[in-house]
Order: sequence, then structure tokens, then C-alpha cells
Amino acid sequence: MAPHRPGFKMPSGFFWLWFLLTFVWVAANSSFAIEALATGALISAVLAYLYTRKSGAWKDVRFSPSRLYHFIRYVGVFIVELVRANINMMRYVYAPRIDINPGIVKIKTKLKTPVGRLALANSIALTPGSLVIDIDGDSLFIHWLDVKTTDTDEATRLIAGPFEEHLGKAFG
Amino acid sequence: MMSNVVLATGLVLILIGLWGMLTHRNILRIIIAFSLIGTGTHIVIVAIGYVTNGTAPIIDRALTLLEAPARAVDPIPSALVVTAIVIGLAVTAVMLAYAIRLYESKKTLSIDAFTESKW
Amino acid sequence: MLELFVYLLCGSILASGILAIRLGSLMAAMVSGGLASLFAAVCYVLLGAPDVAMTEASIGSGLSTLIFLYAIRRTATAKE
Amino acid sequence: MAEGILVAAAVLIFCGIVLGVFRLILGHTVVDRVAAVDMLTVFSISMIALYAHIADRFIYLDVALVYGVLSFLAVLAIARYLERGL
Amino acid sequence: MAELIGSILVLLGAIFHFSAGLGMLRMPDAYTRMQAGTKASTLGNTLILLGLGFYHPEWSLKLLIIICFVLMTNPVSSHALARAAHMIRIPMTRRTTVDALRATRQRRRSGK
Amino acid sequence: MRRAFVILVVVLFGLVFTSLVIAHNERHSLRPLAESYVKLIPQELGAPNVITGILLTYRAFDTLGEVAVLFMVAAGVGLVLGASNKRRKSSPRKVVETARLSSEIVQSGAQILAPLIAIFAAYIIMNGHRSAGGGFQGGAVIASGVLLLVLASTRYRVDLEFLSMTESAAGVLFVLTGIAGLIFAGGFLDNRMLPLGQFGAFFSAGAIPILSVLLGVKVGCELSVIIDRFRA
Repeated sequence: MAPHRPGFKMPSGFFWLWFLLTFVWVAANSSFAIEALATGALISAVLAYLYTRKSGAWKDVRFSPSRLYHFIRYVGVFIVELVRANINMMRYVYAPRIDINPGIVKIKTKLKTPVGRLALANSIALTPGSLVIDIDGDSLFIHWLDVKTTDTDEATRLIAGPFEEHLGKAFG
Repeated sequence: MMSNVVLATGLVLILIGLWGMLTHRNILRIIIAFSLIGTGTHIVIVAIGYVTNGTAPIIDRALTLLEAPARAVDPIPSALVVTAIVIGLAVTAVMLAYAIRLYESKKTLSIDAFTESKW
Repeated sequence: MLELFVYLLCGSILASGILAIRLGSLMAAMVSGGLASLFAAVCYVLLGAPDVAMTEASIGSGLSTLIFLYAIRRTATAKE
Repeated sequence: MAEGILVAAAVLIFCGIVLGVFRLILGHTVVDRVAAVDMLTVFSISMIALYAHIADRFIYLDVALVYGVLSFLAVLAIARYLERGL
Repeated sequence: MAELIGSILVLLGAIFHFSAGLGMLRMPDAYTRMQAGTKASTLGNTLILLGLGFYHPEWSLKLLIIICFVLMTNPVSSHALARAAHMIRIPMTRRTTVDALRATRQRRRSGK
Repeated sequence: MRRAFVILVVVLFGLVFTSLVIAHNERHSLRPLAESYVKLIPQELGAPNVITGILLTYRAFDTLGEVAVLFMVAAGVGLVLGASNKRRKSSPRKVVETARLSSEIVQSGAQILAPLIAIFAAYIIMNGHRSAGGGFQGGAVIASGVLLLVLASTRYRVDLEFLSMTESAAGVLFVLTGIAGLIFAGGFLDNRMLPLGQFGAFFSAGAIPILSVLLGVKVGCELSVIIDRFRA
């Protein structure tokens, strides 16, 4: 944590959350009228202050150009994987005989922050064919529709590999 | 035409809930049936307020002030049902609280066990 | 077209209502009852009452399920 | 042309809903039924959005938004109950 | 032109929805059903809302918010459901090859 | 015997309902009262959403009564369950202690989603007069946010004192707004004590947004209290 400085200090992650909440407000309102925007910014500031003071998940979200770049790369990779895995899933579903060999395998993750781990788990869960069943420290247990390998490192490379690199740089 | 079907659905749902309420002996199941009756009643009230080819009575770009009386559905049943749903949740909560208390006094959920207040 | 929507929804509401009465396990009955209220909410939108649909969606799906679950948990040792 | 494709899409969603209700009726375990409910809520979001387009009312999207935000809570509650965590 | 693209996207999303329902019906056990059902329907929902965004460009911000919320909430609930299913030992299909989670749990219990 | 009686009752109700369905004709135009509501509420009260207009002006006193019913239900559930909760607590709080912790994903997901649900509830409450929404819906969304936090962590404690304070303050302010309507405008809970503003703008329709906020806070607090009472 940053060294203690005298004076009033906003909790870290405050401005990022404030920005995000204001964006959600504006998008939900779908208008840029000044009084709506001002009210939204006020409410978001109060909420952002309350939530960043209490909970830890938002504390380590920081903003920098390289993080933004990696986040965009991650979104691109995610969309490609999502579509590919869904088409793969449709092949199973429409096949006359469902030919799968499911199983639960264990993989390791290097990510440390809650947001990064949540994003990794969500991306694994959203690509059909793999579903996070439990998370225990650094190991994720994954229900895999078509088990190709039971080796931990190999499975990590196959399942989490595409996302983990960019997520690690975007969320730490 | 459309609202007739929805009205019939709501009434049949009330009948289903009535049937479940009268046949089951488990208090929690009776409460589930009661909330089904509530849902059916809400559907009936909303269906009564429907006007042919109607749309929501909210004035905006798609429904101007002038054409609102011709195209909007009846707002009064909607306003009734909005409060009725919230109060329905409250009623369910009270019933469940009593169910929990009854269970703790006799360790059973069957209404056959609670005969003290019968006439 | 719209009428087809509504007929299908009515059939689904009735199916889940009957399931809520007939299913053996209390949990499954409760889930079916929640599904009936979900379809009812879609039906309200089609009938031009989005306010009602919003209330039903937020109360019927989340809060009502939760208090039923608490009641089931606190009466867990009862026999069916 | 475009409207015809939309009608075809709506019919496909109907068929999906019918299949989901079948799973609800057949479902061997509670988890199957809850998974079917989870899928059906997502279908309803799509249906409400589609109807908002057909009726050309912007405000109906608010209902879809409420569904998107709150529909997962019921599934989460049931899952927490099943794993004895409530 | 935009309308045609939008309607084709909507059709694609509807096809995904249909296959989600079919997968829900055909798959052998609860876990595979969950995978087929809830994930494919999420992509279908995304595609349908994107297609509607082509029809009404002024709606696109709100549609984007709905998409983001569904993408954020759906995997959380399906993960919790799968965890609960594994915990109360919902049976897996006979084809299942390996169950590392149960093996780890048993090893830990016997080790202690 | 029982079954025959049940079938008889259901069939009798079915006959009554069938006659209702047959007698019902779908309307092709609004009834006079509804038509005057649809015309009057946008013009005189300045609220685009007619339903919120009915709930918060013409039937606002009724709404106040319904919120009082909710308050009474929260108190009543606490009264009914209070004794058993005390008994449960005197035995060393078995249920809460043995409850399984939720997984890490659910916990961080709840932390990420809670502020988003809160801002969304604020959006629904503040837009009650011009879009579908309003106090009741927004209150339910607030309670759902509390519900998410409750689900994510078994140790999360709802601050009952804060909730009851907020709830009472909102109730008092609601009544005071009504009395202000009595003084500065035509009657109790009249929304025209504030300028109506431009039709359809964010701040418009007089006092309706204020009443909506107060109603939403009150309903949200009460539903949260009801949830917490059931938690043991």
C-alpha cells in the first residue's frame, strides 16, 4: 500500500469506479442532458466512495494506457474464443450421436487480484465446453466437455492460455 | 381476442392454485399454491385492462400526447397490480413466518396436526 | 404473430403452474412457481404494462424465491 | 425480407422455449430444472428486446435490463441453498 | 442494408438459442446440460441485442449495458450452480473420464 | 369423499369463471375515467408515465397506506420470528457457523456487481416519472442488492438500526411533502407545489421525483428488513 500521507485521501479505485458508475448511468438514461448527468455524477460519487471504502475488489483496479490496450486485446481474444467454442458446441448438439468424454481437470492460474481471477473464471465459464466448478487457492477445477489431457500444465495452456496473458497485464 | 386467452389463462391458474390448496396437506405447498392464485389474479386484472392494439400509457417519442387516448391501454389496472404484487410478497412473508413458528411448535408441517383452533 | 407469442406464453404459464402443484420435491415445486411468475412478467410486457412486468420481475424472481428458501431451510427436518 | 427473417427468428426462439419447458418437465434432478430456468430467463430477455423492436417502444428495454440484472439472483440463491450455505 | 445485417444477426442469435434448447434436452447429465444450455443462450442473447442495435442506433447504449450485465452475471450463477451440483453429488454421466476435484478432496480428507 | 368435495368446489369455480370469460369482450377504446387519466396526468401534472402519476398523486394517500402495511409486515415478521430467533441464538448459532462459505468467484462477483445494482436502482427510482419504473420497482431492486450481499457472505450483517432510521426519516419526509402540497398547492400530496418544468425532462413533474425517491428508499429498507428477519 502507498505510504501514509497526512490529509484526506480517497480510497484507491475510487475514480475508476466513479467513472464506471457514471457511464452506466448515462448509458441507462441514454441522454446527455446536463441535469441528469450532474445528478448521476453525484449519486455515483457517493456510491463509489461507500463501496470502495468497504470492499476490496475495486481497490486494485488501476488505469493506464498499456492496461487499456491489453484489456482491448483480451476482449478481442474473448470474442473469438466465444464464437469458436459455440460453433464447436453446436457440432456436438446437432450430431446424431453425442460423442463426448467429459471430465473434471485441474489447472493452475498465475493471476492474483480478485478482479483478474473473476474475469478469468467468467471467460472460462462463458466459452462452452469448459465450466469452472471450484476454485481453491491457485487451482481451478474445470468441467471439460472433451478431455484432451489430464496433465495440469497442458490443460492450463489449452483452457486458460488465451486469456491469461492479457488479463495478467490488464488487471495484475 | 388476445386478452380473452390471457384472461382464461389467469382464471385457469387460479383454479390450479385452488386445486393445489385443497388437496395438499403440507403448509409450504399450500403457500406455494396461494402465491399461484395471486399470480393468476394479477394476470386477470392486467388482461381486463387491455385495449385492442394497445401500448403502454407512457408518453414519449413513440406515443405522442395527441394519439395517447386512442392507443394507450387502461392505466388503472396496472397501477392496482403494481401495489398488489408488493403487498403479495408481504403476505407471503407473513404466512411463511407463521409456517416456521408452527413447525417449531410441533415439528411437523402437515396441517392435520394443528387441530386446536378447529371448531 | 403477436398472438402466437401470447398463446405460447399462456401454455408455458399453465405448464409451470401444473408442475408447481404436481412435482414431488418441494424445491422443484418452488422453482416451477417462480418460472410461472417469470412467464407472467413477459406476458405483462406483451399486454402493454411494463411497470407491472418490472415489479413482477424484481420481486417474483428474486425476493420471493429467497424467503421461500429460508422457510424451507428452517423447516428442513420435516417430512414431506 | 428483413421482417420475414425476424419472424423466422421469433419462431426459432419459441421452439427453444418449448424445448426448455420440456427439460423442466422431464428434469431428473433439481439442478436440471434450475439450469432450465436459467436458460429460460435469458430467452425472455431476448424476447422482450425483440418485442420492444416490434412495438417500437424504447421503454420496454428497461424491463429487459431488470431481467439482465436480477434474474441470476434466484439461481444464485438456490445454488447457495443446495450447498448448505444460506 | 443495416436492417438486413441486423435481421441476419438476430436470426443467428435465434439459431444459437434453439441449439441451446436442443442441447438442454439432448445432453446426458446435469453438467453437460448446463454447459450447452446457459452458455450458448448467452451468445445468442448477445447476437440478438446486437442485431437490434443495427435497427435502432439510438438504442445501442442501453443494449450494450444489457449485454454487459448478462455477460457478467450469467457465468457467476452457472458456476455457483455447478459447484452446488458437485457438492450434493449429482451423478455424472458414465462416459466421464476423470474427476480431479473429487480425487483432490478425498486425498485431503485421508491425509488429515 | 374429500376428493369429491374438492372436485365439486373446483368445478363450481370453473363454471363461474367460464361465464366470466364468455362475458368478457376486449375493449376497443378506453373507459371514460381511464381516458381522462391519460389526458389529464400528462397535461396537468406533467408526468409522462401515467401509472406513476396515478400512484404518486391521485392515489398517493393509498400508496402511503400500502407502505404502512409493508412496515407493519416487517414489524410483524420480526415479532413472530423474534422469539424463535432468540432461542436459536442461545444455542450457539449452529446454522450460521456451519454454513459453507461461498466460492471466491461469487464473493468477488458480488463485490463487483453491488455498486452496479445500486446505481441501477437509483436510475429506476429517479426515472419513475418518464419511463417504466418508480418507487416500488426501485425499492425491490435495492432489496435485491442487499440480497446479493447476503448470499455472497454468511457473515454479512444488515445494519438494522441504520435501515429503520432511514425508513422512518423517509416516511416522515413523505408525509411532510404531502403537507407542503396541502399548503402550497391544491391538496395533500399535490405535486404542483414545485414548477412542472419542461415535459419529459429529467427534473420535471413537480414533486413526483422527490416522492418517488422517498417511496423507493422506504420500500427498499422495509423489504431488506423482511429479508433479514428470515435469516435467523
